[in-house]
Amino acid sequence: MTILSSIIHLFLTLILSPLLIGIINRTKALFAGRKGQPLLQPYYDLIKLMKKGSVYSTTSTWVFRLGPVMGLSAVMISILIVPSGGVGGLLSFSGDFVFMAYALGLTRFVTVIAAMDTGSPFEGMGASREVQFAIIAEVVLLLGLAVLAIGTHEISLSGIYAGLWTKSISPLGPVSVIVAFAFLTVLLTENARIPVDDPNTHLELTMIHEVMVLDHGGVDLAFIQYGASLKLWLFSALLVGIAIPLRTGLPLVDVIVNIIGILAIAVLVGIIESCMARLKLLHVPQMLVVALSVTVAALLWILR
Amino acid sequence: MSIWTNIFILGLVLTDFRLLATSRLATVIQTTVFQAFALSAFMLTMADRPWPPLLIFLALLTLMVKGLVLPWLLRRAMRETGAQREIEPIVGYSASVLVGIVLLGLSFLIFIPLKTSVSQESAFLLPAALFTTLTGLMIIISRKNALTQVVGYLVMENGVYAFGAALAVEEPLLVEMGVLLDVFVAVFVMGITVYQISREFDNIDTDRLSELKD
Amino acid sequence: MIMDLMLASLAVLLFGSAVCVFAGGSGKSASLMGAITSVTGAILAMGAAGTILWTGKESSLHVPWQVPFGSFYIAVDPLSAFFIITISLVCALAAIYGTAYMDIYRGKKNLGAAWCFFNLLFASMLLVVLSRNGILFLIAWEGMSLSSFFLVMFEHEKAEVREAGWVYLIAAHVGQACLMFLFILLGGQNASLDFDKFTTPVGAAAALFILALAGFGAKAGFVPMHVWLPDAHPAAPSHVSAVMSGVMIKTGIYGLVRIVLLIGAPAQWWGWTLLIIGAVSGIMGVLFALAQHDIKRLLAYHSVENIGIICMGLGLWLLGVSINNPVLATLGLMGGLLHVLNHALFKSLLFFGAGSVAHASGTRNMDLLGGLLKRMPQTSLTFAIGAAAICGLPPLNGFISEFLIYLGAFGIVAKAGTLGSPAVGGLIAMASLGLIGGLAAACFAKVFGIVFLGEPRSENSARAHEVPRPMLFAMTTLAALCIIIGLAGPLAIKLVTPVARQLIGDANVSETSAMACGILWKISLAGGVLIIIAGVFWGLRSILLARRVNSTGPTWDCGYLAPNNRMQYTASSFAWPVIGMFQWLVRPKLNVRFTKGLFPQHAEISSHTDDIFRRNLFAPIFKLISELAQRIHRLQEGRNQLYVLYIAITILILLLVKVR
Amino acid sequence: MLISIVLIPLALGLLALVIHSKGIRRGLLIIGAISHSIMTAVQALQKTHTTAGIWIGLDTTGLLFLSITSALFLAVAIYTVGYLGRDSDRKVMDSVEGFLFRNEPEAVFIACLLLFLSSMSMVCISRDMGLLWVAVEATTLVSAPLISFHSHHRSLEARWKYLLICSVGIAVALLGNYFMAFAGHGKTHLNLDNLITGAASLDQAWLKAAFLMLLVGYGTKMGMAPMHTWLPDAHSESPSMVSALLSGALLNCAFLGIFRAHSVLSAAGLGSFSGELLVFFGMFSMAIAAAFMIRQSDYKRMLAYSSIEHMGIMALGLGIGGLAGTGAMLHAVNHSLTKGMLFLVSGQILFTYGSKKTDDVRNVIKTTPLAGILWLFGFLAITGAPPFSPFLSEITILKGMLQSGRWFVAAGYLVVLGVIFIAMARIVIPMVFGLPEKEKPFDPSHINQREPIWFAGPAMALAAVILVMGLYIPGFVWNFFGKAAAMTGGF
Repeated sequence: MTILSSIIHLFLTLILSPLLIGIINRTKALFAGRKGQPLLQPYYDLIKLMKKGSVYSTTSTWVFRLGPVMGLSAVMISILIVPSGGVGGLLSFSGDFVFMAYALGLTRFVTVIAAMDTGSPFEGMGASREVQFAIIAEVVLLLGLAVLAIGTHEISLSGIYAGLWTKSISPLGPVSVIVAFAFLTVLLTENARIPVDDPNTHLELTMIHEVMVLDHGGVDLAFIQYGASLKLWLFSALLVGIAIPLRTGLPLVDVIVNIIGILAIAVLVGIIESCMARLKLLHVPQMLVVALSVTVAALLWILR
Repeated sequence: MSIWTNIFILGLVLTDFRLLATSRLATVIQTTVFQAFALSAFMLTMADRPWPPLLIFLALLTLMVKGLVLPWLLRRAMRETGAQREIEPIVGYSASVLVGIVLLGLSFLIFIPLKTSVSQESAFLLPAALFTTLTGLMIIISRKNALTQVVGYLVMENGVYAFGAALAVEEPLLVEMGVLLDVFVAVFVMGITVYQISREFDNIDTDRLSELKD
Repeated sequence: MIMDLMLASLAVLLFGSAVCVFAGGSGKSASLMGAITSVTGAILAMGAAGTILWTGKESSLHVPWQVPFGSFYIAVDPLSAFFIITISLVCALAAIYGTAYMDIYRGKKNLGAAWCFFNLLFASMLLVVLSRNGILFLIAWEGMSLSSFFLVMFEHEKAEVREAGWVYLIAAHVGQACLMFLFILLGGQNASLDFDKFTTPVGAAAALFILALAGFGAKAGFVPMHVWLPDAHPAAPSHVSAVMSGVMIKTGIYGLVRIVLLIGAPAQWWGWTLLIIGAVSGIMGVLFALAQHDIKRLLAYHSVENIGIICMGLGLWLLGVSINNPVLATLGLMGGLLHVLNHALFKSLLFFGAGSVAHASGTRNMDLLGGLLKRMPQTSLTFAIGAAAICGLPPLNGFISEFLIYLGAFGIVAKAGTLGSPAVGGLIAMASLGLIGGLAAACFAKVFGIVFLGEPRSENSARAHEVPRPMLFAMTTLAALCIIIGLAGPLAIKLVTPVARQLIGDANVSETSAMACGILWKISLAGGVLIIIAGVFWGLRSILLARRVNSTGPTWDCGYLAPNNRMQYTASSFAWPVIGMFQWLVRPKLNVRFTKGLFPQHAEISSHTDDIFRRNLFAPIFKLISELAQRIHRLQEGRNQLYVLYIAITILILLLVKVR
Repeated sequence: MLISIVLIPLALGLLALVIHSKGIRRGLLIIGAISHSIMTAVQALQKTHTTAGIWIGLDTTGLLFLSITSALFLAVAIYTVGYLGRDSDRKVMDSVEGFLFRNEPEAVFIACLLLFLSSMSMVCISRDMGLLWVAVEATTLVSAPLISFHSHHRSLEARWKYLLICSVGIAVALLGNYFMAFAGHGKTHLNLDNLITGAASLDQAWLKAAFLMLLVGYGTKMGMAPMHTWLPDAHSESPSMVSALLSGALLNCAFLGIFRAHSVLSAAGLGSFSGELLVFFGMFSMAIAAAFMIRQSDYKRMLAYSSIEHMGIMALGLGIGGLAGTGAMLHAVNHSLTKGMLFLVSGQILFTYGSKKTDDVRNVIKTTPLAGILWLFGFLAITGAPPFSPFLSEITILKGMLQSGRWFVAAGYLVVLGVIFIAMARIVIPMVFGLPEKEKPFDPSHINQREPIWFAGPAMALAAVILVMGLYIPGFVWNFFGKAAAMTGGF
């Protein structure tokens, strides 16, 4: 039953993840008083992109072509690990979140070098910023998971999330709130959302993620965008697991609750994007350091 | 006997002060002759009569080497190098005498813990000998004329020899004579060196001899 | 049998070094002889060591040797065997690489001497891990230092090389002095300095540990004793850099482990010390690496980083042993040791790559390179694998060893505890590893992106060409090994399990090892799946593109019409934001000349990062000592009078004070 | 006959003064060296040690120092013959200031060398403190002319300083002898065996005073700080082979004097008193030497300060005693041979580059490869790097220290050794490697010529010995050192 739920969850993840982007855009449109694009627009985009041919820079090499493929594959591997609330991921072992973090690191690495393969100064700039922010975000993620590990005495992601309801961390306790905040920060950073990055900006000099994929087109871009939506789903799932620690014991119910939660996170992101302006680039590290500090505070709290 | 010993020892101390106080090279050399006399005299005064012939021989030898040959050598060197007077000394003459007094005091101080059965004749012998040694060092330290420094060495050697003289009765005399020979050769070699220096530098001011340094 | 093989290996190497001296100063024969003997020696040594690791037994040889306190006492146990394999593997490949690499120096340099020292370096490293006698160890240790010193001085006409050699020699010797002290303390009242006769004097364990830390740390490159490393490693020819960075500094790790074993039961603070040193070395190493412009210097700093990671693993080991937590101990030790092997593999691969780049382009300054991937495809591919491996990215070998350390750290963290408990140690290890991982990824994105991708930034890289076959062979082999270990983690664990069994000596090792194996199988599975998914997507992409119009054109220039190669992002600009975040630690210097006037002629900006430990710690100490010495020099001011005064004062003082 | 070991060089030396033929004179030098070596070997092979009355005799310690002297002299003699053949009579250009000077007469030089050997042998075989003193003084007097063989104002200055300071020192040592006589109430002969067997009856206060004076006196000659001041000047200005002898043989002789005094005090139960003083002065010498080696601009002076350092090490080892004492004896051998080789090499470098300034010397490894390699190896050896023999002696001394629980002394010893290594590396490495930094006109004919065999032979022989001794010290040799370090008078 559990495994079946896991498979269902995986299946739903693969299908539903582009929807998150749609929801975010719709929410933003709502806030802006526009009608906005269809909820399924990201799917249309993906299909359209798949049908396109390619234009490659003469500077670029196999690195540029391999980047999106590897990036997407690594995200997919990470998805296998992520639990859905109390329902474990398909792949689960002690320390699996380290593997997940590093697989995401692989995604970032190949995206960055693919960007640098074009020789474009703008893409180099974006790559530079991407790695800069990721450095702290990764530590925040790991420390946040350490807090949860301490609380649950588990060292696999599925174990941790399964244990969140029954074990010592009370869902309303200060620690989980802090970790949730930290994870939200990581989510916004890793997925290039406002206030870290504005996916809709039109000035290359201010972009981070978007500028890295300036030269990508066609099926490559489709891979990248699909990968991005999966990554958003992944972080949302991590967040929801803490924020809604509902463990009914009925795996399917858990999965569904969790998915609803993830969609709610998308709305939340949309609201944040509507309410906040993008931070100055120089201030992004400060925000991350704040997240890091509160995580360390949470650690101290729990270690006491 | 004891009186005579003390008189000669006092003479030794007084000559030391004279050495410290004088600026003329000729006077300095002359004073060493007095020292040689004092040395060989109290060497005899300390032994019981009749004096052993070997001791007499040693006393005479001392007088000859330290009182005759070496002064002659030094005077000769003085003439050759044309250095009559001490150049501006590093420590002035009156200051030297004052330092001398301090050194004399220290010499007495040093021998407080050192008691000996030898030469009980004079409580002054050992401090005086040490004082002479220190005077020699003082002369080397405070004077700039290379020849004066050689004399300083000789004086120092006299002081050391005075200790030996105190022991001369028992110590194998052969070594005493070896010592004497060595002093003679040392002064001789130094004299040659001073002579060569005066040829090379046209004078024997040791300020010129301070090129090698770090 | 085992010892016969080892002796044969040493003999072949020494014979090789002797032959090389006489094989003609410039000829190909020196290279050939040197490489053949190195490879033969390596095969013999690996055969012996492999048997030991397989059987888990120990083999030794004790021959009396007429030297005070000395004996020719060598032995191979699993710990030695593991290091022998690492050393031999890298040295053999370096020798093969060197045959082609040294060609450019033919006729200009005495290659015979270089190969002689290379073989000596190899032999002395083997002897270091073999020897079980203090004197023999010290001689081997010095042989290692000196032969590598001569290799560092290979291009001694360059001033910076001479400076590097000097600093290296000093560091080596300071370490050696600590080791002398250490061994003799351990020797106690014994007439022999054989390891098995060592006893820890009562109450001296702490001093011994600190001495070992200083002595071996200077070789391994623990911060702040790493200052020689970023100078010396780049100065040597690249295959030597690979050996130095890949395995020679690991002898420091070996020594530390060996001595800790000999001292006896570790105290808890030893583990903490190693952990903190490891964390600091790791973070500082990678930060400084990020700030470098010279590719080999950058790699050298990465060695400091990786030594830090290894050191953290060892720290967890000692912590685990001292709190009687065999799981933590085993995982820390296995992770640390496996990282020794892994780092040896990818670091020598990267140094080979850097050497090839320098060989092909004539420069090591990354801001002058670019676009090499098209000109040196195979080098680039292997370099990319090495770069990903050193960042610890799955599914490559770097991840496996770092993962073991993570696993140990998280294991102890999840056990919870209070502040000051070992859980904090786990947290430190974990957080530092995370930070190091991110920084390393940034750094290698920079190296690979700037050097191999984009367009050439200067004539040097535009003219570059692929390197000769022996060099490619060495690099490809290493890259393949990186992938194999990455995908077959459980097999790699088998290499270090006998060592862990020897060191921790507990049935728990097998249990933990089996547990780790199980997890690593899943990681291998994930890695395999990753590759399969990637294959599927690549296929999908090919199918989709096959039916479409595929064209090429210039890079999208965002509307600017006259881009040129010099407008590409540079290594310095890529790294600057990260460096900026940590400038309170790294203290980079920015040299800016802004434009002036209505018609600006010239503007420039450049960055430069000194090693702060060198600048703010060692340089002031050296200056202080030097100034003090200059002051003392005045004592010898030339006048005899003063000199005699010294004598007189000495006499007076002694007589007045000492006669009582 | 034991005394022949003194008399034959003496006779040959006097003969050299009167012989006119250059060839025969130089032959005399070689004959002297070889015959001395043979006689020493014969003495060494005799199972029973010789005594000849109360004055002379050869104990293990004496034999050790005699052997060192003999071996080094042989190497130096061969070098000297070649050296004199190269520039004995021609006018030589001074390397520092560029004026021409003439060397002193070769006859005097060779005679003094042989007399020097004779007097040093006398030091080694004397069994009487008085005779020992006479012999040490004699070494000063006959070696003085050697220092100013290159007869110019700097060498004269060095000779003057050497003479004056050493004479003062020796006078102080004489004082020490007399004090020792006083300790025996004026009734004990200063014969060593007498002193040691009757040590219990000696007056302790006087004995202490005697030791102080002997320490200062022979310490001056040995180059112990702060009485070392003559040493760098004399070593840097004298011809290289003379420096080698001064450093490798003469300093040892003075050390032997201190050793004898120390053994008397040990026998009298004052071993810790004299030992502590030796430790203090040893450390002090090492520290002072280290300070002067930092940024030393003259490489011969650097070697001279290194000698001071090593004398300090030997004093330290002797002071600690036990195993460290054995180490000190071993170190005497190692230091002499290594330093002798280094001075010979420095002579070759000086000849090639015409400068004693380290800054003028670059890339020796290319210009004169053998000298370059030996210079580098010598540097490593003298700073105690394995596998050269000084390493073994230094580590023996260290072990001796730690076995007697002197942790802080050991730590200080290692720190100073470290500083010295750094300082010397700073000087030696740029000399051996690299390219000339500034153009200095020097005689191009000197460059790229093959190193002459009379240089290569002795230097390489010495290097081979220190390498072999670094890897192999047979048990009986080791016992020999242990015996030599014994405080019992050595028989």
